[in-house]
Amino acid sequence: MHRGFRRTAAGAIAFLGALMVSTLLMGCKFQPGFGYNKGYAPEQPIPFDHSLHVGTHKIQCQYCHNQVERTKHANIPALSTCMNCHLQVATDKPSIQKLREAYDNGGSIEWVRVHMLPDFVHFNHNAHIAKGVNCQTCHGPIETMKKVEQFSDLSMGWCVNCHRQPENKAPLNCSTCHY
Amino acid sequence: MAKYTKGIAGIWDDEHMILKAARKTREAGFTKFEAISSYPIHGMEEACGIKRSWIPYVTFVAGVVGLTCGLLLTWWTSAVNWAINVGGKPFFSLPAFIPIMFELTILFAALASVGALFYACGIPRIDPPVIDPDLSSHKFAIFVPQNDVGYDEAKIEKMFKELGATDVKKTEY
Amino acid sequence: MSEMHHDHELEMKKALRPKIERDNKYWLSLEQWNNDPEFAKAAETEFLSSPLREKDGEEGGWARREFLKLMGASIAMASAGCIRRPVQKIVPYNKQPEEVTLGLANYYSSAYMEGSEGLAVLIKTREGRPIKIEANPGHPFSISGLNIRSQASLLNLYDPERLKGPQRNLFNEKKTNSQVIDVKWEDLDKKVVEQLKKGDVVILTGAISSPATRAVIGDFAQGFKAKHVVWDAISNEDVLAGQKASYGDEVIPAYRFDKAKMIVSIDADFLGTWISPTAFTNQFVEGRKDIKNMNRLVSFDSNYSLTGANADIRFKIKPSQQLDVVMGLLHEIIVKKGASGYAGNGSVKAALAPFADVAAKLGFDAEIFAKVAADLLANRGQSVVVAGGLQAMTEKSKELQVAVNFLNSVLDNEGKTVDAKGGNSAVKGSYADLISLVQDMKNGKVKTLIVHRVNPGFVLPEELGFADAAKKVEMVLYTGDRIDETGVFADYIVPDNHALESWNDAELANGVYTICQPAIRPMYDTRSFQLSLMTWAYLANQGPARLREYETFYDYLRVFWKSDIMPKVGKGKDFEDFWLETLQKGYAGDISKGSSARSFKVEAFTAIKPAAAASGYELVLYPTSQMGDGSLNNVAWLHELPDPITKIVWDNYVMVSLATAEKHQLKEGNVIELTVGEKKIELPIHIQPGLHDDVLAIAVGYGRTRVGKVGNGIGQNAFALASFKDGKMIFAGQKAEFKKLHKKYELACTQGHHVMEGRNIVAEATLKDYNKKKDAGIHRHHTWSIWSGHEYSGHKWGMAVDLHTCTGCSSCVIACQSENNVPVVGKRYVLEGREMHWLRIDRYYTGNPADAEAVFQPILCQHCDNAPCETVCPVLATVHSDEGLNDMVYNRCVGTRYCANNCPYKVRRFNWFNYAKLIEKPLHMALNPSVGVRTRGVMEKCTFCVQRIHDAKTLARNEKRQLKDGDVKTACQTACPAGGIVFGDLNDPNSAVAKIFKTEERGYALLEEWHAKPSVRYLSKIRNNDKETTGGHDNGHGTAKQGEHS
Amino acid sequence: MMMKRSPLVLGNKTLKDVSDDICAPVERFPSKGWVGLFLGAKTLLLFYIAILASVVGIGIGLLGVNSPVFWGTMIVTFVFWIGIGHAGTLISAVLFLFRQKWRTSVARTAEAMTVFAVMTAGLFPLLHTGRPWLDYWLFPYPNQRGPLWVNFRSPLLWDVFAVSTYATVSMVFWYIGLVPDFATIKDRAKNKLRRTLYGALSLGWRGTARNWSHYEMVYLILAGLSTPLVLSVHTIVSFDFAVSNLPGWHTTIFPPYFVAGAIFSGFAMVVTLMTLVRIGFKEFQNYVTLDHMEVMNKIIMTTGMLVGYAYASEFFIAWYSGNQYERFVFVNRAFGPYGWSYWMMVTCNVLIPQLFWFKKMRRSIPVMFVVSIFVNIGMWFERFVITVTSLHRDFLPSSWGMYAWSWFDTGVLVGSFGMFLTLFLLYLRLFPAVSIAEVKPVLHVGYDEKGGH
Repeated sequence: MHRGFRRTAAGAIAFLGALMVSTLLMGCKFQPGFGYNKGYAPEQPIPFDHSLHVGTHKIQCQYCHNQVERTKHANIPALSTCMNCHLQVATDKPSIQKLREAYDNGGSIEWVRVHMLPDFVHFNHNAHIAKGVNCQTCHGPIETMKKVEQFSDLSMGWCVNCHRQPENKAPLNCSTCHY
Repeated sequence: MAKYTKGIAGIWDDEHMILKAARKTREAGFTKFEAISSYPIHGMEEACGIKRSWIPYVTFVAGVVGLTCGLLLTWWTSAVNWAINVGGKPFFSLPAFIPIMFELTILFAALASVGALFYACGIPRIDPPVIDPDLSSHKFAIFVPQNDVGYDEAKIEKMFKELGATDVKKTEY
Repeated sequence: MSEMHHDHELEMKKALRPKIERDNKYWLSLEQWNNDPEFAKAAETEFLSSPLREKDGEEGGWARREFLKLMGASIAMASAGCIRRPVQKIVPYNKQPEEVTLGLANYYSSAYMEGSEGLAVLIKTREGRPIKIEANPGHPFSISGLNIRSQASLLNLYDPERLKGPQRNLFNEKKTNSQVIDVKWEDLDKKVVEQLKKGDVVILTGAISSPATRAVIGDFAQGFKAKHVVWDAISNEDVLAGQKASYGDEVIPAYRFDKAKMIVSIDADFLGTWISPTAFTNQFVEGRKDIKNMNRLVSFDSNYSLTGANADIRFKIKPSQQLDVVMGLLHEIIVKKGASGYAGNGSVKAALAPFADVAAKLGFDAEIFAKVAADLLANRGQSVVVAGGLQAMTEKSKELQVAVNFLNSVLDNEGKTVDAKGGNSAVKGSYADLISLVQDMKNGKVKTLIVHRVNPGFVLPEELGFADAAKKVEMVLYTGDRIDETGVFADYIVPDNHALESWNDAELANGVYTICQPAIRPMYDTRSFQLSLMTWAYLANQGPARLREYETFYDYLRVFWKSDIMPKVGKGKDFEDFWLETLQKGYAGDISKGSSARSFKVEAFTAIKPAAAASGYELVLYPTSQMGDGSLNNVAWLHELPDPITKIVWDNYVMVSLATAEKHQLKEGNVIELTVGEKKIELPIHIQPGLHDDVLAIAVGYGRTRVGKVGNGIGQNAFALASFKDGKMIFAGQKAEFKKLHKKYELACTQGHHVMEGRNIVAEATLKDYNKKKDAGIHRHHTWSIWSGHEYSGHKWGMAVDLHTCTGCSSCVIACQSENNVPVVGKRYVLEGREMHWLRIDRYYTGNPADAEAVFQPILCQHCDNAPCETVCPVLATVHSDEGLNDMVYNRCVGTRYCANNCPYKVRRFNWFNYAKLIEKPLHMALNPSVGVRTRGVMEKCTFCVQRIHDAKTLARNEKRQLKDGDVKTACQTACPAGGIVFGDLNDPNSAVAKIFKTEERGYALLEEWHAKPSVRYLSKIRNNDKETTGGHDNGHGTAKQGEHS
Repeated sequence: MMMKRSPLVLGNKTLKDVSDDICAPVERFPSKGWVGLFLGAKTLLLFYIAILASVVGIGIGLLGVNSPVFWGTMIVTFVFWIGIGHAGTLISAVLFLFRQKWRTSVARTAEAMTVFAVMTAGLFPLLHTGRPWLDYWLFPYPNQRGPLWVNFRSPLLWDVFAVSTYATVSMVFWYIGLVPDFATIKDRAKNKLRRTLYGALSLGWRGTARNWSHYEMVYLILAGLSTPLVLSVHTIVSFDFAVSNLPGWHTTIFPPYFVAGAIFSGFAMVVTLMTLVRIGFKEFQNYVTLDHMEVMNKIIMTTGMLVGYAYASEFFIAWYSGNQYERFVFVNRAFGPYGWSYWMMVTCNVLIPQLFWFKKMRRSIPVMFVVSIFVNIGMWFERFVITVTSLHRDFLPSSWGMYAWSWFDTGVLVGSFGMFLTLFLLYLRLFPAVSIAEVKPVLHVGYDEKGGH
């Protein structure tokens, strides 16, 4: 057989093989996070410290996010919830006074939203908690965060690759999230 | 391919004469010489003793590779990586994948062949030396590189003249 | 259903509702949209929804400019995909209202009242926002479902053009100008009280079924020596008059269609518009569910009414023949058969004598006509004869009613299927009263006129001179939600709360009471009518104590219930318990039972003289079930809802018969000039099969001029054609002429073709066929596949639609629109075939066109197991879920529209433009936050209410139990008054729907031969006429198992 | 040359003449006529761009597409252009395989037409979607959605592969053919710019015998690959319809029927353009001779009758199938509200080409020009008939409707010609419109061996 022919043939196969392998790797394992808000940790009007409340004082998540077990939303606690403690606790801190003020004249605090999903995507906290998924699984080591940051990239691949695991017995339907 | 070799070239302006000249040059024992024309001349291959092109093999292999790629791509994406129930059809619905496989076969084969052609002809090449601008229009030339066996300018020039070359020039090619 | 707390609480809730700010005006997801902080503010006036109602080309440029504006937005959106999403804020509650759980809906029991119809409803709210009106399942007459307008009234709450506060009209002496300015409540009250003290006060309202409100008005009238005039545009005064003449008491009896085996209706459209159609539909269907001995409905129809369309036997008549029909039947029964005590009564016989050969005179098949009489007789006490509605308000309407009552008495239906005690005594009022009021106004006998939510200025024909009369009144107060055709004459406009904003109560039927809770704090600076009266009484210090001493109507209501209602229906209970229990249940008390037959006054009957045979065209004015009297005319849903019969939207028109059209070479949409007496009107014609050749029928409720941007100038005001003759308003039977004008006007019809072309689409059979073969009329196909198909191990959702009970009322269409945020596109785009309804009702005519019968078929996504749409989508935007749903993923859709081409049922809808952008604030608050609002360029369709499936699962999860049959109810299912839609899990053998799939022989899959394997089964329609057909096709080749699905 | 046949190239040309003649249009200053045409075409193109921009920006609803006719002008015109884009490859590939020497002088232009037609066509499927900026989702590229792939079962996806492959291969084929000629132009070039420009295009080609042998081999291979490809492309385009389950679309005859139609319309367009080229560039009349035109006219007539046969057999099958939906669709095609378009199609495609039975007609430039125009119109209507009339009345009569033609539809249709003509005129100006290297070998055909020189 012709030398040139053998060389090209080999080259072609090698090239195409490499192409496919890299493609599949790119697609399925290694997923660059551009366009996603992973690590997003905006300044909050009140520097609420999860590491203090959850880490040190061991307050249950559901104490503040009290509706998360009943509904799809993990609600931001009402000011009244904060005041349950902060009527007595740390009343001297300026931020607490700010909170107190807002509470007394019936106002509220404008928190900056950290976790955002694209449009037409519905995430149901209730379902996941009922399945025994830890808050930390998606929100990361929240008990160590002084400032809350987005732990997971919340990409579709991230959702799906967890739903996919047979042991999770999670649905893979489009209409599970998209409707 | 980029380096050029010096040599001697004879110019003709008739198809039949250059065919004859090529035959003679070959009989004179030269192997590395090139016959240059503005269009493929019937019978020039055997005149210069050129073997049949090997490109078809590349085409074939590339085609096979394309086919396999098509099959693997469709099968892996729709039956393995994420099997989705589409219209109640089987996950691996081979008949529906055939068009894809076919097109990929053609695409790979065609592009590979052209690639092979470029490789074989050493193109693209930046502004190669031109022996005579009319070679791409209506004249013909035979070029014998100096590294060819029994290269002897005087002899070759004489031979070319005898063969009715309108002009003989030392050049590089 | 928890009780709503007091206003300050509500205020808190509103002020501190969670809100999310977006730094770009363009929104996509409702989660952000419905939290818009400025939801209560007045809407900016850039009116985007105006392309919604463009007539033809002329406003086209306008629409285009609007869309050009949208263009920028959508491009911004396109690029927004790859950049970081805008910063959003979350503002938590100050104090968490305990009944609000973000993302879960609350339901508040209430009632919807309009004219003679009262419905117990549930208001579905999310985060303190009413988003849907649902049926209240626990209803005394076990009413399921709702009517169209009750659901659409939600949009009225969010109507951008509602009054935002009290206003005053600075009239000149002659009251010829109009210059409206805002005023303060204090000033208004001060001026009003001064005026009221002068006396001669008249309160004009519609029929009020709220006892407490009646009490307030009563107290007020007592305090100020005021007169209370009751009048409704669409009243049942003919029935009242007839009842009075026949039995002495002026009451609308309760008709019990559920107890009737034989129903004869003379122009009483009880399935569409007459008295309380929703309840009647329930009853009617009740009598049909057991097919073997189903009831029979015979309709004598002078326009093509919904009742006529559902009749087993339909006779086309003209108004002047109504009386003949009844007398003819009486003649058959009394004279021919002698089957009555009156057979010996000479004067009765004398009265009947002229009606010996009615069938011949009216051109009926004498045999069938006789059979009708025979059937009536055969079902003594189990039949009912009804007549009424605008179509029956002829000069002889009273005689007609008397004759009908006589017929019912003769048939011993009186006291059985016609129940005076159970009737609704709240429904009264007549045009006569109104006219005399107008006279008084003209003669300056009225110093102050308080008009509450009725619209004489629109309804009363010009010649009756309401306009001039109003100008003669010193002060006109108008309490409504907009300055309408009557409001323009008011010196002061006293904005009233929307029904969803205020406490109230209702008497749905004698002895059945319900409390209406507010579901949202008043959005604007408005005050409920009752509170206005109370305030004035308080300021003037006149009237009984209870009227003066309470600050809110809520307090009055409780006191009133304690003193007046509880003794009737809650004896011996503790009031608080009774109150809460009522709020929970949604009603208290029960229909008063045990009424006995009243004795009929024969003299009233014998006085009836035959009318001279009429010739020439007769005018029929009729209300439509979507528009009614036109009070909700500014609700786009109602205009976009195809008329149940004609399927035409955004217009009214003159219906003419095929023969008439042929005679005058009229084509659909030709404009004619119609003349009644001196009055003229220009309208396009619609050629209506099955219409009597001498009838010209026009729908009322259109042609409003001051209702708002949506409703203004849609169609013509047909009320203007009515005329007042010896104490009666004549709506039907007036002589009319018309001449063809050389104008063409395009009517937008949502249905392309009206016959089935011999295709087995709606399977229909007669009762006789059915008794022979249960699946008569169904063409079965043997289908098979070369592979087994996918397994459905978990749930497998499916739906059964019963064409036998479906009356085509279209309530489900509105329910779907409300639940799924289905956009309204407007006439122009309907003309271009871009309507968006996920659920449509197809109406086909069968039989010969001259007297065509109609069949109805709700068409929604069939969620096929072998969905043709899925196979062709290149990007997997529509695929199958393992619960058998045909998912549509808006995010993924690039809009090739191939799926829609490949859908045999054509149920897919495409967003040709950015319709969401056309929703004007605060209408966006009516959107359902659980359902995305689709953007431009994506396909959409019925999802089997997948969001409801999710909600049901959440609830089940919270209650730590499995999903059970009935947990998931689709929107269309809950709204259907005929209970014709059953939804559930096919893999659960005990679910209702699974049973139907397996056992119901009438079940068939639409286009079965295409082997798409739909998850929807239709149950064939059975017509109870005595005909016997082969039932279209008889059984096809092969035998496919019913409900066969992998 | 045993058998005596009329020469392929007239006027006793020498090799030099050939180079001179063919390069002339490229080298001399453009004629007024050309400039005029070009400006016209360019204006039309700009108008076209404006139309497309507003459709993309405002919404596809600007076109007449609606429910039930979800596909309209854009798809119709797409199939129309794709069809035209077939003749080129067929002429150069199939005729090359059949060793039809006469192809040489028309092949180049035919291929150019192919490339431009495919470019014009290619735009439509991209822009007719609801959200064109997401079209890239149709390609199976790895992504962060799981990854979520594409649906290889969808004919539209086959289209993506088929059309892009076809575009690539036909362009390569065309370019490979051009390379030697570029070399010629380069060598003739007077100024530096032309020299570098065409030098780059020619890839430094030197016609050595070895190169020629590889070159001819590859050309043969490409021809061999293009032939099944060109057949597959229109087959797959026809699958867009045939694989759906819509009566009137769901037909097995579609692939051959579409291919025949494609060749038909393709040749018609070649004739249209060639007649124009002959008028515009006199020197080509010796290369594109009446004989060439006549042969193509014969093909037009033949394929025309093939198409006619397809029309007929469609009706027969519809009747024979006994399927009421199928039957209805075809009755509706001929006698329904869109009947006029059907008869338009039949007249233009089946009846008018029958003129070519007469040699006089076959060889008359004006006649063949008019006929070819009619065929083009007819073939557009064929696609219109297939797409619109099948859609507008399908299974459930309730959902029947009409196509809501708007002036945007007209704009899209007319504008697309702007794009095509602009490209084509530029080509005539910048590229050798006849293959120099291919014509030279056949110079002597039809002359006595010696007679030539």
